[in-house]
Amino acid sequence: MLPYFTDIYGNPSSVHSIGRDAKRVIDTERAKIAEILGAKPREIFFTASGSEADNWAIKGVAAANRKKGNHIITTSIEHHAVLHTCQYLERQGFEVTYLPVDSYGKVSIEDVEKAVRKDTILISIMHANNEIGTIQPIAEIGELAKSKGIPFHTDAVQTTGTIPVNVKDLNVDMLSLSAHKFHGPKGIGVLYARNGRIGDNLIHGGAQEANKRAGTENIPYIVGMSTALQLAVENMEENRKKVQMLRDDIISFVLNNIDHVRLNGHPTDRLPGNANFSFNYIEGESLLLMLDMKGICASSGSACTSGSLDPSHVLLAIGLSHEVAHGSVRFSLSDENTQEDVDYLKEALPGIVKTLRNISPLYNGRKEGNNHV
Amino acid sequence: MLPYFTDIYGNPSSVHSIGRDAKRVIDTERAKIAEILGAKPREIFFTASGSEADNWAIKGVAAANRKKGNHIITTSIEHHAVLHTCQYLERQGFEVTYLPVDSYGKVSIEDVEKAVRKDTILISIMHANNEIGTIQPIAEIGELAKSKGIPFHTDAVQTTGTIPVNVKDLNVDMLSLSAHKFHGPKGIGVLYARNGRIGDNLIHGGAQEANKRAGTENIPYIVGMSTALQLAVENMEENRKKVQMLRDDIISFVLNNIDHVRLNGHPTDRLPGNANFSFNYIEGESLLLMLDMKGICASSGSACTSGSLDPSHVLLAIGLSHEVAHGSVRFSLSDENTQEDVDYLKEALPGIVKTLRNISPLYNGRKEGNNHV
Amino acid sequence: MYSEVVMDHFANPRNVGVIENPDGVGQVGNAKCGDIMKIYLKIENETIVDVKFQTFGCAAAIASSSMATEMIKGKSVDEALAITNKAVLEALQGLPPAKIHCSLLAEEAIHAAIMDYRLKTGGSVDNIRKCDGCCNACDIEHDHVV
Amino acid sequence: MYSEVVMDHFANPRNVGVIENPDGVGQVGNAKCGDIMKIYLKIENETIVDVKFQTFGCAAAIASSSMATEMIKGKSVDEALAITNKAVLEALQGLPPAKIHCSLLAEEAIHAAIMDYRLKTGGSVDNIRKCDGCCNACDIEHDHVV
Ligand SMILES: Cc1ncc(COP(=O)(O)O)c(C=O)c1O
Ligand SMILES: Cc1ncc(COP(=O)(O)O)c(C=O)c1O
Repeated sequence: MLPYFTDIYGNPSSVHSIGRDAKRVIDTERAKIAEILGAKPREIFFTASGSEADNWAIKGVAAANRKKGNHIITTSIEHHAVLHTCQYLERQGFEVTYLPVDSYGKVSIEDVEKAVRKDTILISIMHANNEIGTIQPIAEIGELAKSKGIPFHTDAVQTTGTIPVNVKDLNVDMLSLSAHKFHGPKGIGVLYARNGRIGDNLIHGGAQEANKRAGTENIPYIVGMSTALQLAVENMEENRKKVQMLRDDIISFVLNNIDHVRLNGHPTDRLPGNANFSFNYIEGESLLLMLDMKGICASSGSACTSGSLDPSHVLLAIGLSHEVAHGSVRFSLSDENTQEDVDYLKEALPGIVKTLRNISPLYNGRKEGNNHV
Repeated sequence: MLPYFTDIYGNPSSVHSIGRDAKRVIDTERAKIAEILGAKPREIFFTASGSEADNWAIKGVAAANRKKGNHIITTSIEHHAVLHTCQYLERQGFEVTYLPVDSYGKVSIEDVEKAVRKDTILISIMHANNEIGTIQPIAEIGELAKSKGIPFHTDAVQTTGTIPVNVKDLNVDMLSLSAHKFHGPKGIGVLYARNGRIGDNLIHGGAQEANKRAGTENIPYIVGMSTALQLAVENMEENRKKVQMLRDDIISFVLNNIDHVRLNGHPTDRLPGNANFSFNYIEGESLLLMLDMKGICASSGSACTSGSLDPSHVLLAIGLSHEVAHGSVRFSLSDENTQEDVDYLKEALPGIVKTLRNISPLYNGRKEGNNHV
Repeated sequence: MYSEVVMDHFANPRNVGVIENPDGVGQVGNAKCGDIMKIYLKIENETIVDVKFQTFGCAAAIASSSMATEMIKGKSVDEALAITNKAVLEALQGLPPAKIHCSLLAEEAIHAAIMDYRLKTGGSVDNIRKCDGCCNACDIEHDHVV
Repeated sequence: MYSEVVMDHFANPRNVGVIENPDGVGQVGNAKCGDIMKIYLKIENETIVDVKFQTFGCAAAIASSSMATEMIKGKSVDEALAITNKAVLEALQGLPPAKIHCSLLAEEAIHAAIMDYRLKTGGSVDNIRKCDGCCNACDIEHDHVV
């Protein structure tokens, strides 16, 4: 029972001994995460989310390079954390090129190269898409960016902990990740920045994170994220194989047993746990809710936009019509799923699709030869 | 054991049932916090820190009002989360007036009024200072701001949970708070905004927090913060009395038993747990470390700047010379401190001060009539 | 998110189907908006003796169709025209703000089906709305309760 | 943050005090910088037979003074001049980056005290630095190891 006359008990930025212990914990976890990513500890910056990391990377470079140029290259299928940030910057006078993708959701390197201008200050392209799972050729784009001398950021929120993510192999200058995607806590993330070089701060204030990101550190979540990442990486190969097998089982079942259905995303370059389908003639939310009533949780659109009524920008970008996009549902498998889960889904899904199609005037219209889709 | 084919298990923004439960938890806690602050639920926005809340309030208003005006009023004793944000905005072309304070650390309302210009878009003045504890006349400044039609933000990180903080009584349009100052978790805070009106987003992306602050919600910390605030408010009067008594015991002991010492901050309008002294002729970090070696944790400067060698901007702003500022130490008491703690401090402090003064050439210089201070 | 009544009408929708040779049929909405509602009426002596619907849309759209068809079954045509989306909303114990347009869609589908009936039978179409019910698709200022 | 050696020399500083009628005395730094170091020398036959110091400053400054005075005690004046801040740093098992200037301060204080001795005794001042050791206060480019 010793007296602590301080409101900064355990505040890692303070000089006293408890603060120093806290700082040591942070540094240890920072080093562990760095090693997993192929980075140096001083290149790892803790944030409170993947969204914050994306915003910081993009707005930071934009604000710091305004005089040098005002052109940013990204894609039309980024997560809203990137897309809405870029749209905001457009309102602030920046110019943004949103690269198209092919019907599998892939960006072409030629398109990236053609989009580069003298005043391009940043390229930001996601590693894998959260809705359709398509994995982009990040290493090749990174090489191109390097040859042009343009900083390259990737949103690796969907891939970190799931498939190998090494900043050197990927040729990236900045990379965002979020702990809750690999069973870590919700509310913590990382921005990796080569040589610790980011643009302007997003959050100014105290000297935390090498003066680059103010705010008292969230040590429990830093430890939680680091531990979760460690575990995810240790079991990555095993989990990847298992999850991919379950995913492929769902995909081949759906494609072989349900009519008028489309697999969205790339057939092979896709996240191991992602299966995204468009069921023609029915609407996704209804399908979701019927699955939910059977205890099966899936998602339509992306989690963040499910409050909205517009169909997913990603599905529109791969060329789906509005009506087909509306009928899309994503099954995201993790290592916690089992063959039993998959069998249960295979049991339930055809009947639900049939029920909803029976209610649908589009499906019946189709049968009458009056095809709306 | 039901199958969840989704990576958004429990993601409160999603439509399925688990997501809905999570959303309900957030809304419940939001309403509880709102009630305590005298606000409406839709005026409460969760952030990952007090720093983020400060940055968001100030940068948001600045970015959104660039065309209307570019003048901001704040004080010279703000926390770095406000000060460094304002300095950043100056580099971006904004003009900032840093109001002086008197020797007690008080801002004068006349100074605020004189600083107001046609193009003033924001006034940001902290409720109580984190180093010297001085409480500002926020309600009066708020009235002035209202009469001039200028949005008024206060950093209430130090006061929330410690003394009454009611947004209506304080006449503020925006208010920042941080959970760890009232025994809540580190890494969660709130920005209050009257009628939900903030300037531009700081973190763009998903639709969380009414589309105003993207990032998957940190539910455990939201619940932790709400519970901690509830407890702090329930016990506020009792704790305030107890803590204030301990503080006053330390203050009168130090002033009566140690020579060449000064109490920093206002004698009465100060945080109940703040006791900040300048011990002439010695240096604060040494004093801190000697206290630490006896198991007493205190702080010098502010926690965030203790990595730096410059003396606190707050102590310089109240008129201390660099040398006296260097010899300042803060004791921050909470309801967890006891009379025993205080007695232990009273036992240890005079000897430590004496030891360090004996090593000091300034103290000996003084005795020889060669007074450096 | 949804009331128990909505969930019941979504999970067990009443009056799903098609009426062969209907006296009136109306379709509103479009697939781009994410909602299509089609209503079939069997009318005898100005009384709605049978009604069926088909809906492409979210749970709120399906439940609104089901509830609205229940509400007009056995009513006179004029009584049916007097049923507003507000009444449907109330019967459903409310809908989330983003879904209120679905109740409007149900009102519009009824009006469209009755319009078809009136045009076929030469009756007055004065008290029938002509909006297609897709909120994003039309620029008409609505005086509905939304 | 600090090595055990630093903590030991801070908690139990060697050679604290004043030498009456010293052969050399030097003071560097200033209170504005947060560090002042004053060193007193007793010198016999070019040998430092006694040394005392007084320091206003952080733990690193106090430990650096203590260590530096230990290192020059019993040494010849020229040997003392050859002791750089790097040697002090090493003896202390390092200092945090922000505190390295404290070891420099110790080197400078020794130089200043020896300068005083040389000026009093008419010796050469060629190999003595004249920096006051306060890093923010002078614009000299240092070739010290920092
Ligand atoms: C007055 C004041 N404002 C802002 C902050 C920053 O809070 P946080 O550490 O939650 O970012 C602090 C805490 O250190 C503070 O005392
Ligand atoms: C690709 C991608 N980027 C960014 C995010 C945002 O992450 P967070 O919720 O941690 O802000 C997500 C998660 O929803 C994502 O899938």
